[in-house]
Order: sequence, then structure tokens, then C-alpha cells
Amino acid sequence: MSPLLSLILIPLVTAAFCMAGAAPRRISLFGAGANLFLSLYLLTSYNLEIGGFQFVSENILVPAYGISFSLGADGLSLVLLLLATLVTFAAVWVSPQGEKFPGMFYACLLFISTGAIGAFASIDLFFFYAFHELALIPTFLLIGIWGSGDRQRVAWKVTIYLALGSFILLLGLIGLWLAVPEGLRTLDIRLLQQLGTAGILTPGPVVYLLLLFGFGILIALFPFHTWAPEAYASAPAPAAMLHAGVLKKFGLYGLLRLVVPIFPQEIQQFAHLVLVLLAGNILYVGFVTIAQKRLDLMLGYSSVMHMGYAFLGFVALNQLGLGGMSLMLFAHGLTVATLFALCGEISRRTGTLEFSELGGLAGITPRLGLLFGFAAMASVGLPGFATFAGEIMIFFGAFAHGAGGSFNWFQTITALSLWGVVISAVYMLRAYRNIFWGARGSAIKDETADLSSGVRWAVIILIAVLLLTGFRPGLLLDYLNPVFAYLP
Amino acid sequence: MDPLLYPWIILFAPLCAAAFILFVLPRRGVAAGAVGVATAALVCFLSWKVFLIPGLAVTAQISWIEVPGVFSVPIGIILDNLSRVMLVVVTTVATLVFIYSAGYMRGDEGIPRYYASLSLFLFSMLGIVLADNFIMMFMFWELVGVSSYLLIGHYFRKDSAADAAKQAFTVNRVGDFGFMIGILMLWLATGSIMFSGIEENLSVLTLHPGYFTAACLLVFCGTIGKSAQMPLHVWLPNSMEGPTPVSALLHAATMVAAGVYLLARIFPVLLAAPDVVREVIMWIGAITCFAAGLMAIQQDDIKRILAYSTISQLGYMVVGIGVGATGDVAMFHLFTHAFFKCLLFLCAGSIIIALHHEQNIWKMGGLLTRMPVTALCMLAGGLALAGVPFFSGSFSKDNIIEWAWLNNRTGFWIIASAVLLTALYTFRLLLVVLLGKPRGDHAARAKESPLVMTLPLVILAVPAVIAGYPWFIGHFFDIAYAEAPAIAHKIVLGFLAAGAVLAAWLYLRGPARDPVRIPLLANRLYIDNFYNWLVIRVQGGLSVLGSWFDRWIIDGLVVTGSARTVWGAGYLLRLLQLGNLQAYTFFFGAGVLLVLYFLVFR
Amino acid sequence: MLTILFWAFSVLMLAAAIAVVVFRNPVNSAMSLVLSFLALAALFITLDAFFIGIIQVLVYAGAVMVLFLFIIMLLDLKAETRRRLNIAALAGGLAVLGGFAVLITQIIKSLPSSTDHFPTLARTGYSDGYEIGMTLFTDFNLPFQIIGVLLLVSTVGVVTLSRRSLR
Amino acid sequence: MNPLYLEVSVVVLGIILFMVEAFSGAGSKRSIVYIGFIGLLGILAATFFADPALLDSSAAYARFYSADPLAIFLKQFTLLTTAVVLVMALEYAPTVEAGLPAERRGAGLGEFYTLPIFACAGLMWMASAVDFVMIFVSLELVTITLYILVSYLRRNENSLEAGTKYLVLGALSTGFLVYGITWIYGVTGQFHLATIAAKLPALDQATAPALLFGFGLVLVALGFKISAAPFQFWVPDVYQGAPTPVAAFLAVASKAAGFIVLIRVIQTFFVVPALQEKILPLLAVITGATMIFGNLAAIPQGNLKRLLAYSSIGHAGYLLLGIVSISAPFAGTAIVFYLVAYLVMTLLAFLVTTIVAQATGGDDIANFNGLNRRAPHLAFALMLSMLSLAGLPLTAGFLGKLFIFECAIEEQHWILVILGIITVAAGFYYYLKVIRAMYWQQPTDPDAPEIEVGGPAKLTIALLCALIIWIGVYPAPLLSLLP
Amino acid sequence: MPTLGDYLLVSGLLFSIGLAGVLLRRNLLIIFMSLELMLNAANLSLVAFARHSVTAFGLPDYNAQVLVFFIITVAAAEVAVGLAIIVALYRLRQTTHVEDLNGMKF
Repeated sequence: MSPLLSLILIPLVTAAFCMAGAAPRRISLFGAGANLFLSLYLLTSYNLEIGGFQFVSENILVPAYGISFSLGADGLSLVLLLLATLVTFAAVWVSPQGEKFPGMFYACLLFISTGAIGAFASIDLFFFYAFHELALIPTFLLIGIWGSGDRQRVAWKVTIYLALGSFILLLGLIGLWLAVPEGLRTLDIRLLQQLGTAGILTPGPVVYLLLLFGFGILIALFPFHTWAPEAYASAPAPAAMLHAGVLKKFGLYGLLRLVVPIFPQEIQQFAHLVLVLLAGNILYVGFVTIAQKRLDLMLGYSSVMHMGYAFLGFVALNQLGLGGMSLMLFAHGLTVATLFALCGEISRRTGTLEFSELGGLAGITPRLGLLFGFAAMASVGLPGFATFAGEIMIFFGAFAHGAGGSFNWFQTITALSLWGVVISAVYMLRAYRNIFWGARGSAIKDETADLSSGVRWAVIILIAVLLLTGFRPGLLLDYLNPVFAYLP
Repeated sequence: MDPLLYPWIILFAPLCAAAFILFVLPRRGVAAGAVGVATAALVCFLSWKVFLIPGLAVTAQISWIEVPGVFSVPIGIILDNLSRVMLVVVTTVATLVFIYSAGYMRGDEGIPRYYASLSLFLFSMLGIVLADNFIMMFMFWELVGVSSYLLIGHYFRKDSAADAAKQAFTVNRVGDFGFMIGILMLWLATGSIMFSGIEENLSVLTLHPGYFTAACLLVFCGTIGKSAQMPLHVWLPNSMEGPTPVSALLHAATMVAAGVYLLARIFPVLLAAPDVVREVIMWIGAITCFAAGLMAIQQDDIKRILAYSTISQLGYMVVGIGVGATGDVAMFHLFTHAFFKCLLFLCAGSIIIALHHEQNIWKMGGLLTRMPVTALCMLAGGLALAGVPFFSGSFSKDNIIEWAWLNNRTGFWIIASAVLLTALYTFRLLLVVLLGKPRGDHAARAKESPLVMTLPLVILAVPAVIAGYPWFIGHFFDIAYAEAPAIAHKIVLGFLAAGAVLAAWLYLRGPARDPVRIPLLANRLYIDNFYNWLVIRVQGGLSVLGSWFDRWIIDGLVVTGSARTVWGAGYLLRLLQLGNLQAYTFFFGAGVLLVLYFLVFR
Repeated sequence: MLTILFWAFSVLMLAAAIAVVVFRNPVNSAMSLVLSFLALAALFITLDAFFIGIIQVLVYAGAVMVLFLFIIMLLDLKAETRRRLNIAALAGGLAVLGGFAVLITQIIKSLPSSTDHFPTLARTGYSDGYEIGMTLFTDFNLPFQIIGVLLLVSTVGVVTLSRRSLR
Repeated sequence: MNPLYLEVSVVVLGIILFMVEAFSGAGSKRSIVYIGFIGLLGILAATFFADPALLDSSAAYARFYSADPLAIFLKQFTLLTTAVVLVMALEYAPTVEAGLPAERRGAGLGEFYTLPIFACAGLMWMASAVDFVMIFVSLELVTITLYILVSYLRRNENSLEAGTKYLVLGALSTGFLVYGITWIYGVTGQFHLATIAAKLPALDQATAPALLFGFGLVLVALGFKISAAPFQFWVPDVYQGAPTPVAAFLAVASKAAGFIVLIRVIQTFFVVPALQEKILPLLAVITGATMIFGNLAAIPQGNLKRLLAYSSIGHAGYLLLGIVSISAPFAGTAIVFYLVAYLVMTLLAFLVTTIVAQATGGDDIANFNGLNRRAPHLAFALMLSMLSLAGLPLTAGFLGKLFIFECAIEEQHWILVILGIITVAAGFYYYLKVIRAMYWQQPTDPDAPEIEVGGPAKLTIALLCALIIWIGVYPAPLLSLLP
Repeated sequence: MPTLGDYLLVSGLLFSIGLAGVLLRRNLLIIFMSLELMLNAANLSLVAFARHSVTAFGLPDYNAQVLVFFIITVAAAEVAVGLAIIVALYRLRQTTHVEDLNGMKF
């Protein structure tokens, strides 16, 4: 059995066991751990010298359409697979014990994971899309059954919104497929990429816009972002970790995988549009983030805001920007996962996430405070964390557009985006100060417990990976750079 | 050991110490202190060795970000005179402060955290000093900001400390915002992020002067933020919420000087840039220098007085960049200032500890007799600060002022008159704190601090006095002395004397409270209030507005609205389903009619 | 002669049909329906469709109408009491109706062959029933079988639907 | 084997069952279902050996009857549906018994089990009908059987009301059908579709209005069968009121046959480009209206059967989208594939609904609250069918929609595609409503016992679930079976 | 001599009258009678068309007449079933009026 197939099947089978009701937490922890090791093994056994897609397996299912269950991974997918398995593992680990219907809870988590892993490992357009959609329903159930706040309304909204986005995306994908000259028709992403870079496949602006907005909705591109903060605020922490940390990356991955190789002209043609929208993500959503009075909402908005940087790398359309974008994908995934995990812990301990009721928590739960501090710093893009490396590459990549000596759109927006760095410091530090520092808040009790060792280690692993890749981005860039080597 | 490794050890040892303390000794105060001090001492020792090995140049680089053929960011080490001197200054002062902290922080529950942050700071500062390219410098620049944030927020339970830390970080980020854009612009223009590469390429490139000016000034924004120049100076006085050794090390001697160091590092670039760049730098420095001096004379908190004096002195240094012939002019003042200002802060810390955390100078007095060592050291530092002849400060400061005479006469008058202000607040401080009768119980019962604290004072007092003499400084810098006419020097002396006399007239009698009341200055020219207004009203207002828009217009009107529209359409459509057979037949008939009309007659 | 017959029966048929729709008492309607069917049978005969005409009389006027009357009697339906007229429904119905009538006349006008007179038949003295029988039992055998199944099903259905419970 | 025997076997099976019903004791009603079920499956197996070459092209029946792959496919489709409907009917038996005034226990059940088999025969003939006479006759066989079945529960007001509505509107549409056939005959002088198609290009231009008039009327009648807007008004009321197995039969088999006939008729007329130009826009409008009405009006529904009725209108819209794009090379397969997917998921939904409604005493969505707790397997099955109906990938429904949309995009029907997307998203809303009820909501009666499911039903549910995923993931075998 | 058009017109009018009955009357029985009128209108057209298109033997097209025969048969069956349903309805509800049938709507 091909290793990538096992990567998909392990969580699926584990989920089935969970549904059957056999010690779900232990089993899913085991499954997620095994998957993590498997993805690490894949990463190490990937041959960097040869590059390209490896571990390829193909099973043709529908010859008429060329639908085939094909798996394969290049550097980019491997990095994302690592992200997916890592966050899944952490999410399962931090899942609170004693949830209602534990079997289904863990099964849903693992289903989301399966969806993400499948999407990242597929080199067939159909399964690439299908796997992602698969994760929609577990999200719906997780928010609806185990969520907090206005969970029902939010679950509806998110699901419908994302479904709409997926369908727009689907239209774009169909358009893409139809644009392939007759006789070359294929759903193989590798071939599509080749056709795209060779200039044979030029689907035109309509398809580009469909894909852009389809993926854009999934990524929460301004102004299609309003589903995200609420969803993450209402979802139980592990679900938010998986969705914000992994599943949302599907959209970005799609942009990198499909749109970049096939639509270089269109990206340039519509660069101004995307630049304006991403400025909306960074500046407008940034300001909105500042106004939030609850940690979960604030984190949700901040995660939306950071997507603006990813889009900046995307429109830059050069090795540097796209490399930065993919690095940021990874880093942002880990960061938000960490933040949401800790956010869940805070809410479970104090029963509230309102800034006005919190304060001085670091004095009582120093470990929580320390780890949250690390995560917050990673989120504001502090050097030493992989987020910083990604952002730097994105900024340089985007700024490199146009001749030196004059300011153009790219450079203006890059400069404005840099202001986002200030904004993120403003809200993140305010949150940290309001929750962990200052006078004791009304919701804080003396007996409020610090992190249990389980959660602590899960979070420490995430932060350690962030630091490791931040100090040594080359670890990932070795995998990522060749993917975009055909670009300037 | 291979001397080529020394710089790497210097750079990374503090980081290792920080990590070690954080993860291994999170509960052991004494051990943490010992590790911290030992590391600092090691680093200091190695720094001196590096300083003393002439011609040691490290060529090895660690590749950090590498996109083959497109972009690469190395972690590399630059070892020129500038960085060697800076290395020595930083590590020496730091070691003394590390030792001093062991005494100052005794009994604090957060000692491991303190030493970890302090070590982290040392790591970051050394990174700035050793950086051979802009991005590496920027990284450590940010890290310095973080460690400063952690240290200011050491007493995090205090709301004021928490707010101050947040403010310091945020304001620094504002500066970094410009800094980064400047880096990007210089990179785009020259194709390099290495200091050496930029300088080389500048000679062959012809840049649009406006672009070049903008780039340099944006880089200077970094200095404005880090070195607390107007208008981003507000964080520095507030940062006094941190422990006093922190103020001494970060907010007087080293970190805030990083901005000046940056300017000195890119001095060749500034020279190549249009003149307006250095003019602007000069003006910012001069205004900061004068305004901070004004604010300092009406402060009551001992550390705040020193903080404003720091801003003022940094202003001198920035002016030095603006008018000096070489970067060393400013670095000279940085060098002397590092010692005397650190000394002053440590003395203040000693007093504060002795007075049980009393910081108001109007609760002090008569400490000369009660804490003689501290007081004498403070006197030495104060005289150096005021620029009294034969003390280190006078040499470096006079040089800057004389360069200003040569290059910009208006600037000269501003910073020369700032000498008056310096003298005034320095002597005010010394007179009120050291002389007269104790104004409070704590002051009356104050005792000298322990050796672990006084020893660094004494050690620092020596360079505070002698660091300015050419026979001393000659070992460090080859300073370009200004060839200004003697009149300039006399004017400065005149201002100094005037300031001293004014201070003596006002404060020698030992008044119980400040005889001068200037609310405008006491309230720091209302700049803080302006920023408060900006943050709360403008930023807060905008963000609330944005949030409202997001919630009700984008989400409410557009998203939910369209969902509601669909729902409503469904609701209305289902109303067609009247349940009445006759209605159905009618609809059926109408449908037939429509279909036929459509088919046949259209 | 044929023309007169045609118009006479046509008018009779249409009048009776209108009566079906207009009468409020179902019995009256049913009787008018019989009349209308008989007139229609006559029209069939004017078209040389003797067999169909006879079937029309036998099946419709005979069997179906008896069924109708039987049911009306069984249910003991009274004349429709004059209910409040639903103006909207009436107007809508009439509008649809008018539209449909106009449509049909337009279509008939547009049909080129509508002005044609019927061609004279080549033979006389042929047997209408024979021809239909042959067609039915040879060419149309399959549909005819299906009709048989249909009748079986409807028989069973009617029995099932109107079976009474024995309590 | 001669395909003609297929229908004959079904009719014979029906008659045998009548005999069994009439001459066996009261307790053996279940055996009718078993015999019927096995018989249908046997005939289903026989369809795979049906050889169209054995048809005598010179025989009289040849002008009515075609056994092309499409016809064979629909026969299989119908047989399968009927078999599942029989299983459903078995589960539904208690409701039927309660709804009938019976002289003894189980009276009337036998007919309830047997009549669908005759409808099945009618549908199979319809599948092969290539002549308007044949279309009319077989369609009427189906319709009349369904009149009886819909109003079968004579003690149930809803059933009778549904029967009456279906009766009147059905008869009305029959009227239009006949009149339409008349006009087509009037212009062409033919009933046979292929002959008409051959004659059409040579016809006088002036006859076009009359021809279109006739076609329009036929279209109306078929639109009624497939529940296309604006002829869909009967659907919600009838589905809701009819016995659930009958509703399923209506939704699946009768609609599919309508589509096949529609395809045949349309293909006949599309021979002439001028006619095609006239007809296509109309079809597009109908398609859009159907998709919108079905999906949007379903949103506020609270009754599951009614919701499924609206959803079936919506699905008719997507099928029509395929018909509008019929010129795309793959459109035929796409439609047929969609029909299969639709069969599987709709039957599953109705089957589970039948069982649960029996146990909870109603088919409102509220009756499904907390089903996950009472019967997790049923809840899962219903969820699966809802997701497939909604069009989630890796289920059969998704591929169906994908193929259809692909054809529509290829034919550049952008407005319809956009409408389709909006309605599919709206569809998510109401399908998820059912899932929410089952998984989020508290059961009304927390102590209610586990729901019991009969053996055949259990087997069928499992089979349908497996089919949904199987078709969704690996459709190649099915696609190779399709015409 | 009456033309084909005359017959068609009469048949069209009959169809319209039938449709009017369906649309306007509330009594199920009369609606049903009107439906029969519509079917008969179709029959009339069909026979007229059949008479118009004589076959090669010079006889009316008996195919169409057979269809008429079928229509009559089907109509009879339909009436039987329909009346059975109406009877059942009347037994349960004591009404044959369509307005009373509104248990299910929206």
C-alpha cells in the first residue's frame, strides 16, 4: 500500500473505530500519532535531488473523465501533510476528556483531518476537491453539537458559506478542465501544471476569477471573510485548530498548486484587484480585530487578517513571494492551532473569554501564560518563529515588483501591509496584557489550574516546530523552493 | 579555541543561557542568577579578547533564508572597529548590570524570568552589533524590542507596568514599520541587503534623489523608534516601570543606543545620500534633545528625570550623525554616555532600594551622608552628564556641539542651549537628592547598598570620569575632532554655567517642594495626551466603526441579507402552494399558456 | 347538406358543453354531457368515422354517463348552493381561457391545410369496423394488450377503493 | 432473450400475485412481497440477457417498441425501484392496515403490494415507447395505477386529498397530452417518432406554429410527469399525502420514465435546427424556474416528505439542465447517471423515512429529533442520503451534479449554471436541517426504545448506503453499464 | 362543405369549454365531466385530421381512429377510477368540493 494512501486511511479507519465506540480518545491519539510519524517518515524519505512528485500511485476510476484516485506528493504537499498531521495530533491531544458523545467527536476531528490530508496528497483534481468537501460536514457537526455561543446559527452560516464557495470553486475547476484542449483532457494536476507552464492551457479570466473567489471564500479573502471569526469563536477548540490551522490552508494550497502555474497572465492582469482586497484583509480586518472584546473572536479575525499576507505572496508571483506564502501557510497553521488550543484552555478554566473579565492570569497559571506568550509572539511575526521568515519573504517578494527607484501598486500595498505588523502587535499585546497581565480579573480564581502536562506538551511541540523552522527555515525551504523554481 | 569562533560564542551563549534558565531552572532564582552572570562574564571576556585581536574577521556565514539564485539572507558577523567597540561597551555594561541585578532583584519571585529575559536581551543586542546585513539587524532589532517588552513588564501585575511594556513594543513597531520599508527600498535599489553590498553598489548606481532620501529617512524611522527620538519618544519614560537595572542597561546604555549604532553603521550610505537626509536627522535630533531637556526639568520621579535626560542625550548623538564628519562623532558620545548613564541609573536603583522603592525625588534628600558611595558615584555620573569639563561627557558632547557650529548654526544654538537644560535638571537632581534634609522617613533611615550593588557603581564611575580623555578614547576610536573656533566652546561653557547657577539658585536651599511649576513641561508638552487621544479616540473609533461595518453591513446586510433573501424567496414561493386544487389548475393553465406563447409566438 | 348538418351538430354540441359547465345541478350537467356526446358522435359520422361514432354513443353516452349519474345519485348530490363568487378566480380563469381560445384560433388560422376541404374517399362500400379491427388487432396489437392490462388494473383498483368495511 | 418478454413477465408476475392474494390465507401477505421482490430481481437479472437483436423489425410491434440501451437501462432502473418500493411497502404495512377499512386483518394489503408491479410494467413499456400511441397508452397505465395507489389509504384524509389532486391534475395533463399528440399528428400525419423526425425537415415552414403548439402541449404533459415548473404544484401535496412507498415510486420511477420519454420526444424535434432554436430557450426558462422553485421553497419546510417532494422538484431542475445541454457529447450519460444516483439516494431517504415515521408516529422533521440516539444506523443512513442529495463529494449525488454541470458549462449556459450554484447552496441548508434534527436536537422522548427494522429493509438500507459511496467514489463500473 | 379548419375550430372551442369547466367549477364531478369534454375535443380533432390525411388506399387514416378508440377506453377507465376516489372522498368528508381539500398546503 502506498504510504500516502496509508496517511489517508489511518485517520479514516481510526474514525470508524471511534464511531464503533472503542476508547475513542486513546485510539485516535494513537492513530494521529502514527500518522504524524508517517508524515515525518515521508518527509525524510523524499528524494530532494530528484524533486517533483514522489510516492505516486494511480488508480483510474472513470476513464471517460480521466478521474483517477491518484496520490503523490512534492515538497509543498509534504510540508502541508506534516502540518496537517501535526495539528491533528495536537488537536486530538488537547481535546478535553469527558466531552459528550466522545466517539463521534473524535471521529469528526479525524474526518476533518482525512479531508485535509486527502486534499493535500491528491494529484487528481477530482479528489483534490472532493476530499476538502468531505471535511465540511464534520465541521458542521462539531460546531453544531459541541460548539459554544450561538453555535447553531454559526454552524449553518459557515457550512452554507463554505459550500457556496466550494461550488464556485467547482465551477472554476470544471472550466479549467474544459479549457484543456481536446485530446489532452486530464484531471492530473501534474499534467495540468505542465500544460499551464507550457502555455498550452489558457482558460482565461473568467475561470481565473471563479477559482480566485472560490478559493478566496474558503480562505476568507476580504470581503468574504465574515464566516471565519464567528466559526472559530463558536467551534470547540480542537475543531478550530483543525479548521483554521489546516483545512483553511486548502484554499491557499489550491492557489499555489493550480492557479499559479496556469494563470500567470491573469494573476498579473487582476493583480490590482487582489492587492486592494488583501489590503482590506490586512488593514480593514486588522482594525476590526482591534475592536474585538473577546479572545476567540479576536483570534478569528486575526487569522483572517494574516491571510492577507498570504495573498500578497500570491500576487507577487515570484519564487520569493510564493516560497514565503507556502512557508507562511505552515507557520500560520501551527500558530493559530496553538492559539486556539490555549484559547480553549482559558475558556475552560475561567468560563469566559471577555477581556473585561480576565486579567492577571499569568500570575496564577504561569505555564499557560508563557506558552500563550510564545504563541502570541509567533502570531505577531517575531523573528525566531517561522511566521517571521514567511512574512519577510513575502514582503521582499512583493516589493520586488516593478523597477527600483519608483513606487508602484505592489510597493504601496506592501508598505501598507507592513502597517499590519503594527496592527497585529497592537491587538495581540492588548489581548495578552488584558488576559495575563495587570490586575486580577473577575473571572480568575485562586484555584484556577495551570495547564495539564498533556496539553502542555502538545502545545510545546507545536511551538518547538515553529521555533525550529523559524531558526532554520531552510529545513522547509529545501522542500518548497524547487516547487516554484520555474518562476522568476 | 579558534578565535574565529569567539563571535559566534558571544552571540549565542546568551541565547543558550536564556533557554537553559527558562526550561531547566524556572524555579531556581539563585541558580538562574548565577548562570546569567556567568554567561555575561564569559561573553564580556570573549568580547575583550576579540577587541584585542587585531584584524580578526569572520567570513563564515550561516544561511538563514536561501532561495537559490534569487534571494538569500545570511546570518553573518561583521567585525570592524565600530562593532568591536560596541561589543565591548555592551558586554561590559551588561556584565556589571547582571551582577548588580543579583542584589537589586533579591527576593523577587521572578528572578529566573528576569535573567532569562535579560540574557535574551543580551543575545539580541549582540546580534544587532554583529549583524552584517539589514535583515539580520532587523531581526535582532525586533528581538531587542521583545526582550525590552518582557523586562518592562517584569512587574506584570501592575497595570502601569503592563501598559508601559505594551506601549514600548507597539511604538517600537511603528518605528520598525518605517525601518522595514526603508530596507525594502534600499534592497530594491541596490539589490543587496548586506551593508557592504549596499555601500559598494551605491557607488555605481544613480538613484533618484527623492527615492534615496525617502529610503534613508525610512531607515532612520527605526532609529526614531528605538532611540526614542521625537515623536516616538513616549515609550522610554514609561519604560521606567521596569526594574531599575533594566532601565540602566536597556533604556540608557545599550538598546536605545542601537538606533545610533545603526546610523553609524550605515554612515557611508547617509553620506552618499542627498544632504537633506542628514539635515533632517540633525533636526530631529536637535528638537528631541531640546524638548526632552525641557521635559526633564519638571519631572519628580528620579528615573523619569534620567529617562528624559537619556532621550536628550540620544538627541545629541543623532545630531552627531547629522553633523559629524564620521559616525564616530556620535559613537563617542554613545560610548561615554553608556557608562555615565548606566552609572546614574544604577545609583538611582541603589537609592530606590535603600528607600524601599521610593522614586519621588521630593521624598529624598541628604543622601550624601547616608549613602556615601552611591552618592559620590552619582555625583561623578551627574557631572559627566551635565558635561562639566574634565568629565567624560564634556568631551564627547562638546565635540558634537562644535561640529554643529561648523555645519549648521541654528542647530548649534538649539543643542547648545540644551546644555543649559541639561545642567539645570542634572544639578536639580543632584541637589535635591543628595543635599538638604531628608524629606521622608525612608530617606532618613536609608543605608548604603550591599557590595554586590556598589561594586558595579564604583567600577562604572571610573570610565564615567575618564572615558572622554583622548588618551583613553584613542584606544577605541579615531575621532574626528571638530575644528570649531574657541568661541563655540565658550558659548557652551556659558550655557553650562548658567544652568548650574540657575539650579543652585533654585534648589540649593533645600526646598520641600519644587519652587518652579510649569504644567506644560510637567505634562511633557502634552504629547502623551495627544497619543492617548490618538489611540483611544482615533484608532479605537476607527476600529469600532470598522467592527460595526463588518458586523452590520458586510455580514449583516450583504451576507445574512442575501441568505435572508433566499429564505424569503423560498418562503414566498411556497405560498404559491395554496393547497387549493382550483388554484393549481389555474396555475397549470397559465403555465400552459405561457409555454405555448413562448414557443409559438415569440 | 353536410354543411348544415355539421353546423347544426356543432352548435348543439357546444351549447350542450356550455350547459355542462354552467348548470349548477350535477344531474343537469350530466344530461347535457350526454347530449353533447351524442352530437359529437354525429360529427364523427359526418367525418366518415362510423365505428368511432357508434363507440362514442355506446361507451360514453351509454356506459360512462350512466356511471356518472349513478354516482351522482349514490352520493345524493344537491345542486350547488350559490356560493360567494370568487371574482379573482373567475377573472383569472376567464383570462386563461380567453388566451387559450385566441391561441387556438391563431394556430388554426396559421395551419395551411385548415382551409382544405376533405378529400373524397377512393372507395365506397368499405367496412369501417373491419378496417379498424384489422388495424387494432394486427398493427396495434401491443398497445391493445397494454390497454387490457390497464383495464385489469383499474378494475382491481376500483374494487379496492370502493370496498366497504364489514366493521 | 427477446426483450418483449420482460414486460410480459412483469405482468404475469403481477397476475400471479393477484392469484396468491385471492387464494391464500390471510396471514401470507408478506409472502406476496417476497415473491414479488424475488420475481422482480429475477426479471432484473434477465434484463442483462435481453438481446434487442431478437426483436423482429418487420413485426407489427416494431413501430412501437424499441429496446435500445436507454430503454433497457430504464427497465432495470424501474425494476430496481419497484423492488425497493416493495420492501418499503412491507415496512409501511401497519400504516396501510390502519388506513384501510378492512373486513379482516390484512385486507387490501395484497393489492397494495401488487399494484406497483403493474405500474412497473407500464413504466417499462414507457421506456421502450417510440410511438405516441404507445407513449399514451403506457403512460396512462402508470398514471391510473398511481391514482389508485396515491389515494389508497381511504381513512386518511391526506391520502384521499392527494389522490384527488393527482387525479384532476393528472387527467388535465392527459387532456393536454392527447390534444398535443393530435396536433403533431395533424401536421405530420404520423405517430411514430422516428418517422416524424424523418418528415420534419421537409415540412412547410408555415406548419411550424401548429407543430410547436402540439409539441408544447406534449411538453406540458411530460413536464407534469417530471414535475417541472410551472407544472409542479401537485408534487408537494401529493408526496406528502400519498403513502410513503408510493411517494418514493412517484419521485423516482415515474419521474425517470418521464425524463426518458422527454428525451425521446425532444430528440425527435431537435432534428430541425429552427425548432431547436425555439425550444431550447423555453426549456432553459423551465429549468431555471424548476431549480429555483424546488430548492428555495424547500427551505422553510417542516415535513420531511414534503421537503423531499420539493427536493425532487429541485432535482428535476438539475436533470432538465442536463436536457438543456443535451448537445454536449456526454449529456446523455450525465442524465442517466444522475437518475441512478437520484434513485439510490431518494429511495434510501424514503425508506428510512418510512421506518422512522412508523416508529415515531409522524414524518415531520421534528419527529427525527435525536434519532442518532435512538437509531444511530438509521440516522447515519439518512445523513448519507441527505448529503448525497445535497451533493457532497464522494457521494453519488455529487458526481451526478458534477457531470450535469460540466455539460452545462460546456454548452455555456452560464445563467443556469449560476442559478444552479445558488440553488445547490440553498439545498445544503434544508438537507442539513434534517441532519441537525437527528444529531443536534434532543429527542422528544429520551426513553424511547431502539427502532426495530425488518430484515429486508436493513439489508436494503445497507445496500443503498454502500451504493451511494461506491458510485460516488468509483463510478466507472456503473458508467460502463450506462447507455 | 365544412373545411378541416371548421372542425378544428369546433374542437378547439370544445376544448376551451372543457378547460373552462376545470378552471371555474368547484364540484369535483363537474370538473371531471369537463375533463371528458377536453378528451372528446381531442378526439374530434384527431378524427378530422384522420379524415383529412387519406391513406394510399384512399381511406381515412385508421391509425388515428385506433388512437381515438384507445382514448375512449382510457377515459372510461379513468372515469371509473376517478369516481371511485370521489366516492371514497365523499364517504370520508361528505363533500365533493375542491375548496374543502386544503389539508396540505405551502
